[in-house]
Amino acid sequence: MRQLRKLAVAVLLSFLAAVASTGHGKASDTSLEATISALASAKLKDRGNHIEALAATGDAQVVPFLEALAAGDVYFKKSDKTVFITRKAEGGLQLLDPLSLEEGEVVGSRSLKKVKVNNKLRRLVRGAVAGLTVQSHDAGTRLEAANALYKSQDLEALPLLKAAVAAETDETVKDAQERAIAAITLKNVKASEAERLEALGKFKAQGDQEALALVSSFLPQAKTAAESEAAALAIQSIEKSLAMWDAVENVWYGLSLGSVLLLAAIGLAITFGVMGVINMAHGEMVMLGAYTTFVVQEVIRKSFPGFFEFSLLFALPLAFLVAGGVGLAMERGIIRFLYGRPLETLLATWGVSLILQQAVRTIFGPTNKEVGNPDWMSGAFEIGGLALTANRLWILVFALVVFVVLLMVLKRTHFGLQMRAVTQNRRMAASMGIRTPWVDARTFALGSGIAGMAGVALSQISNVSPNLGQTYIIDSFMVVVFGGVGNLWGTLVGAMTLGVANKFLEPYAGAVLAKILVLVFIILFIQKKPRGLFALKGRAVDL
Amino acid sequence: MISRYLFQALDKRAFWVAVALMVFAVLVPLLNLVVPDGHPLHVPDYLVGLLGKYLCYAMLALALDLVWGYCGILSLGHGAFFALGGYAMGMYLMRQIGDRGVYANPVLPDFMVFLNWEKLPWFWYGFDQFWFAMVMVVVVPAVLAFVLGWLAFRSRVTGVYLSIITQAMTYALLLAFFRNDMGFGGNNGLTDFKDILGFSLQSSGTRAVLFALSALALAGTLVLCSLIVRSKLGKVMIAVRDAESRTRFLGYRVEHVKLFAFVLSAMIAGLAGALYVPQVGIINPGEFAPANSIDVVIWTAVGGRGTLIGPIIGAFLVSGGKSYFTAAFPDLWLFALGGLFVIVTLFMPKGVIGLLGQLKGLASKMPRKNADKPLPAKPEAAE
Amino acid sequence: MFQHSKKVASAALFGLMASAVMTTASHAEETIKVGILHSLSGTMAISETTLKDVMLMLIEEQNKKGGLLGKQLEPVVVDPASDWPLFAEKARELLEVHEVAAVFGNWTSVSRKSVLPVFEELNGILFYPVQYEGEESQRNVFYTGAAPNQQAIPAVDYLLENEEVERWVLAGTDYVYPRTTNKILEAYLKAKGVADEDILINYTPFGHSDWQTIVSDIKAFGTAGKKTAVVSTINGDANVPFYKELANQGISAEDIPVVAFSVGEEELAGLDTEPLVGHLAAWNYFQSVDTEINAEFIETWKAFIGDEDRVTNDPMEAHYIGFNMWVKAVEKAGTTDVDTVIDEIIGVAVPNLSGGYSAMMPNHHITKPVLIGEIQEDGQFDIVAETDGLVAGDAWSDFLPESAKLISDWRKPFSCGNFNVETGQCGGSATN
Amino acid sequence: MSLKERKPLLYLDGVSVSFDGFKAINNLSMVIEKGEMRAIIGPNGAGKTTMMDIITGKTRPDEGSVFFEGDTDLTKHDEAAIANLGIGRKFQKPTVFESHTVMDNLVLSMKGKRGVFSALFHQEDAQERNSIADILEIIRLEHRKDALAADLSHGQKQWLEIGMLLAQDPKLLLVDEPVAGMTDAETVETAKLLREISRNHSVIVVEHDMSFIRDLDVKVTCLAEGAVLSEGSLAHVAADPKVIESYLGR
Repeated sequence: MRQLRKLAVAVLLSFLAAVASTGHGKASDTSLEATISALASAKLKDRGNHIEALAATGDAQVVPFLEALAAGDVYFKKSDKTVFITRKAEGGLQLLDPLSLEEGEVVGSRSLKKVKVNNKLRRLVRGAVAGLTVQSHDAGTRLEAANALYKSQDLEALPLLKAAVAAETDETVKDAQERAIAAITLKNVKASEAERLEALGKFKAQGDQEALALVSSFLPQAKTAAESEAAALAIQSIEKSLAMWDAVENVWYGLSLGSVLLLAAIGLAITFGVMGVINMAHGEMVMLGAYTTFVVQEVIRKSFPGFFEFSLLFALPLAFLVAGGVGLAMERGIIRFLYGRPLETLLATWGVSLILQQAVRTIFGPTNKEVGNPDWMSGAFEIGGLALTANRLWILVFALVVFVVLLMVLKRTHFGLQMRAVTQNRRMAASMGIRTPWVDARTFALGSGIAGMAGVALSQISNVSPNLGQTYIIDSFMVVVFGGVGNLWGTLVGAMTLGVANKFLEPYAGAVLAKILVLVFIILFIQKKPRGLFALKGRAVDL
Repeated sequence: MISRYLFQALDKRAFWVAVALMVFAVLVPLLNLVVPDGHPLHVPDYLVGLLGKYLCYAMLALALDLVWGYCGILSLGHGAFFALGGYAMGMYLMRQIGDRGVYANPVLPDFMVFLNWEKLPWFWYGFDQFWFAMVMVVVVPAVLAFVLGWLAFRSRVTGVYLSIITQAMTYALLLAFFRNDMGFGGNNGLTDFKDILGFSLQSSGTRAVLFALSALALAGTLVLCSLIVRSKLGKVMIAVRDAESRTRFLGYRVEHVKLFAFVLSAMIAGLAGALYVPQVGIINPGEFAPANSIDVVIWTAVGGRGTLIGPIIGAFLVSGGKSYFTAAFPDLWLFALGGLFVIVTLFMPKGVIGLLGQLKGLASKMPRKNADKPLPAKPEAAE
Repeated sequence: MFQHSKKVASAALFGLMASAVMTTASHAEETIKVGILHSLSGTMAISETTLKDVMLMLIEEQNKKGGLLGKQLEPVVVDPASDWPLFAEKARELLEVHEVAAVFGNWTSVSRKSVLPVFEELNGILFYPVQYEGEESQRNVFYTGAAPNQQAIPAVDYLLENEEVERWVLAGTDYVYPRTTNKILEAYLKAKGVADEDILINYTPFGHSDWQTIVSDIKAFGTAGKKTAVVSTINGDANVPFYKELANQGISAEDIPVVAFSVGEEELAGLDTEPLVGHLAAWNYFQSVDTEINAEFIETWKAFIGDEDRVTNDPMEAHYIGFNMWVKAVEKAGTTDVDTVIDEIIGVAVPNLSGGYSAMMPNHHITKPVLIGEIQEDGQFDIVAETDGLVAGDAWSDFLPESAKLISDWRKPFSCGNFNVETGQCGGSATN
Repeated sequence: MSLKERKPLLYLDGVSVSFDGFKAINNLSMVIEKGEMRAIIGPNGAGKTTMMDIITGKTRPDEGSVFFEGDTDLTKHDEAAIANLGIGRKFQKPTVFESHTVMDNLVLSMKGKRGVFSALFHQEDAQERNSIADILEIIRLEHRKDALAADLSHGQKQWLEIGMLLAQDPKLLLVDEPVAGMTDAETVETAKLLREISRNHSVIVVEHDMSFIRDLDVKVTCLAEGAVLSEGSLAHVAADPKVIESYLGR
């Protein structure tokens, strides 16, 4: 991951360098250099002025320097206070000239001091870079610049933007630029009424949280009655659409929470639901999956950094094998002696869970481990007023895929048939030549393996620590029992119901009370339907 | 006279253990207070506190055994009753502090003062009276057990479903008591107690008395449970455990029997909690943690469920083991504890008590009628 | 049958008693014992195990220097297993059975509350190394972590001045530390003229893992046109999913900075910090502090633990300071006698790792610099602000009405942890 | 005068019940008089056990009512209440309390108050001891009265269960396949026992064993597909072409 990042930075830098050298001459090099070294030796508080000075030159040559500054890659030598852009290299840091980007020597990091920036300076840099790159050759850079200006609403950038929008050919970029212009227009006291009304209309149509913020902060500054009226109308309309999206958002959050619950519970639906083993070590199987992901990522980071994006794909089968293997060992070593005594399995598996937790603690240490999100698992995109985060979406998809595959395995494969036969009538199945012990072992391994795969997914949103399993075990049992033991569909519906119920309660009751209410709901629900949502009927299902 | 009557009505083992506990109740405080420090027979304060704690655990295990071992109700939420009893006692002890709190507020406990509570919440009223607190110690758990049991047993929720809803109950209470808005001190719980009925909790004497009370309470509970188990009701309970619907067809109200056992057990657990709190000096929501309730199940299973002294032995062995191992092998003790549970379930399905039976059977080469027979199928598990 | 099992039961009991008695009898006089009371299993092991290790390192280093008063120090490690009553039991065991001269331990407030009566009764010494909510000053306890005025208030000041924040989200886990801290901050912010509607307070349960709703609320709150920041008192485990959700919903530090009081280098080690760059933390120490003494400490630590990637953090520094203070006080007193040490340690100053000296104040809190750091890509903090001088820990907050009346001074003959300046009396519990 | 007013011991009136669309009992009506012993036969799935479940309250019918002693509608009561009204049941698979002794099994079954507290403070009296001794004699288990029920043979368990029914002293006994798994000699003995019992109690016996039914020599009802197919003496029923078809046709 780190290497990849470095690579990206390097590519970006060289690209920007190319942009810079073609864009402008190198006339004012000396004054630029002076400003840069003044910036480096200034106090944190005063650095802002120097950044503004750099931006005011309008010289795109400073862009790579500013970018590096924001990224924390600018250092100066302790000895002579000369300023460099740096990048990591063998044996220390590779020095680069801040303007020409010529490579210099590699020095140890102790002889350098970092030119620190804070959020405020980073914001400044972002605005400055945006102003300088609003007419860049690269559409992506222009888009970024326009978005940055939309956020910073820098009045001085208005003429630049207007020039840019006239020359713009790319529709997306043009849109963003117009949006930025509209935002700045609302701030601009010199703008005409017509311009402002147009901007208000634009935000009314945009209808999101940011638009609401812009319009409501504009309202007190409205100069004419028409403006205030338009603003008030826009606020009303935006609030209405936001309320609608709010409900949609709650459903989405609920489904997303439900998918997490489903993933956590689905392995248990096999080991507990189908086999009747009260598997208190289920959470630890999830944990093993998460740690497998960690190990896979470590190996990839160390040896094959290019494959990081695929780390989860490698981790999935491995997690299945690791957790499944441990499950198999558990079944063969312990659980098979306890069939027909489900409450005893509770004790034994609780013991196993303690051992597994401590084993992981001994091997990996007690602290959280870093499991990175590949790029395709990061970030968010918007559908209307709904922001979908990539990791949640993938987890939902993954949970459903696991569910469907598992259902297929149970319904369509020979193994599934044997499994169902054994759970329904062990003796009959045995007399028909099914090796029931082997089926038990494989079933348990399957359930454990699936829990392991769930661990891979959960590692993307939560802590990877020895306590990981404990976080999910109770919720998992609630889901399986609520849905109805022995019924996969029940687990699906149960998980989703609990997820959505929780998320609809949360805004009103708060997170803690919402969870309590859901638990109370489960307790009362079990009174009504003592066998869960999807109770199996008939004589053979007594667990 | 009475003892002879009891001797007949009780399980003999239970009788002797109860007698031993009573001796214990006198002996340990004596060895602690009278025998001088340094004497080989001196029992240090540390050990008095530790054993007192175990006695409360043993009571809790006994309470669980009454419902699990004899009535087939595996409660994974017994810690909740224990904690509620503890909170009732804690609230009394809190009110006892009076104006000796750091903010010297005569009514409000410290944690309410610095979080700007204006006045005492209504449910804290009355807890300045010892008798009221003592009534609440058993009434609150009993009411909770009654409501939950009445709902669950009437709807015939059994087996794992029942276990899971008891777990849900204690988990919900855990979350609720964590909330500061509940007015029970949130995560920190109730602590910093000064004295009970005017006796300082920090004096050896008070602690010795608390120890003696715990031992007597355990002995009393043991006698009570033994009387119940040996009565016809006890037989009905076992009948319910082994064949619930058959019992129903005999005309017994299974839900009433279960409810009785459950409520009584909750009351015993509450009492155990109330004795526990002044001895450890703190009650906090951690006691509601589902893992704690599972611990209780484990004590009972290790000692041998369905016997009255099994849970007592189990509670002492497992918590004693925990005390020892956490000091002797701080990095490895979970392996030992986890291994113990696996071994007990695999090789000692009837717990330590059962193992003793098996050993005895082997030693005399004359198996008792049931000693080497496989355990009767466990119908309660099959529901 | 019944006799048999009874015999075993009583044998087990006697075994237990015997083992305890034997350990009591076997203590030798050649060493000075130091108790280490940190959870090595259970939920808190994640934070506390490191502190056990750092204590072992400090003791080893001290022994290399010839020990203390000519004797070697002997660490006694126990595992209270994140179980609060067990903390009390173990504290009693350390003091009564092992007769340790001082105990270094605890992380959570509840565990400290649980052991307090034990230390009071058996007259022991406890060094508590973690930032906490204050509202306590006990004769037997030395608080080497930050009180709210050594962490929360400077952090808020920084945001007010440097980020010009006008709207505040106070997000915390629902327990005493966040509740108290947020009460204090709320009062402080209002005193600074922040309006009610510009403060959003939110509490979540322990280990909360689904942050979607709350993060989206924060986002909505933050797009009201005023600069917004989040002050996070979210507890350990819940932080990772919280930051992950922040990153995924695209809230960058430049838009809505989050300043946290319980996120340090150890916690960041479990996170991909790239999207978190710029979020803040307030501590009294960062690993990135650029001093010789810190470089040396880090080097020793890495060598001791045998792992180049292990980080250092604020509670470790607190133990470093606390341990050295105790050593110095013992040397000054010439004895490990508890009462003498308690008297001698007040005013003792030892070097801290950020280049200055920390002193033990009469209220049993210490003086420390307050540092504000921004998270960097490498999981370290860039220190962006530092208080001008040292800040003395304030046991009783000035921003809570009842607490403002109290002061603490353990010097003789005053010896009071909660002196009420209005009534002129020393309040209840903390007196001895 | 309607049947209900005539107060027969048991009157099933148009009872139907279905499981997942399968009609287990289909508009079944039947009358048992006081003191009557009735044998119920029928092919597998005819609804015999379901009928017993309905009478004893284990299953609730979808339609119809069951009147006991005239005006008590059993469908409104649960198992325990019905048992206390005086209906005892012996299951197909012998169900005794395995971890209790034979003696305790009978003590538990003895007629008397069933409340929790009356059980708690129950004291065994001479009368109870005598009745139990009598029953032990009837079911021939005196020598094993202190044995655990789990240790009994299959036949002994069947008998113990009958003994438990006797101890309950119900007005109506429902006996489901009492001789399944018994030796011929035991079967004969059981028939004798049941006839003896029927002198003081009303009995409904479900059985497959035709020779046993013949030994009982009572009115026979043949069920098929949840309804009464034929009723009368064994000879009459056995000769009924519908019955023959129903048995052979399956």
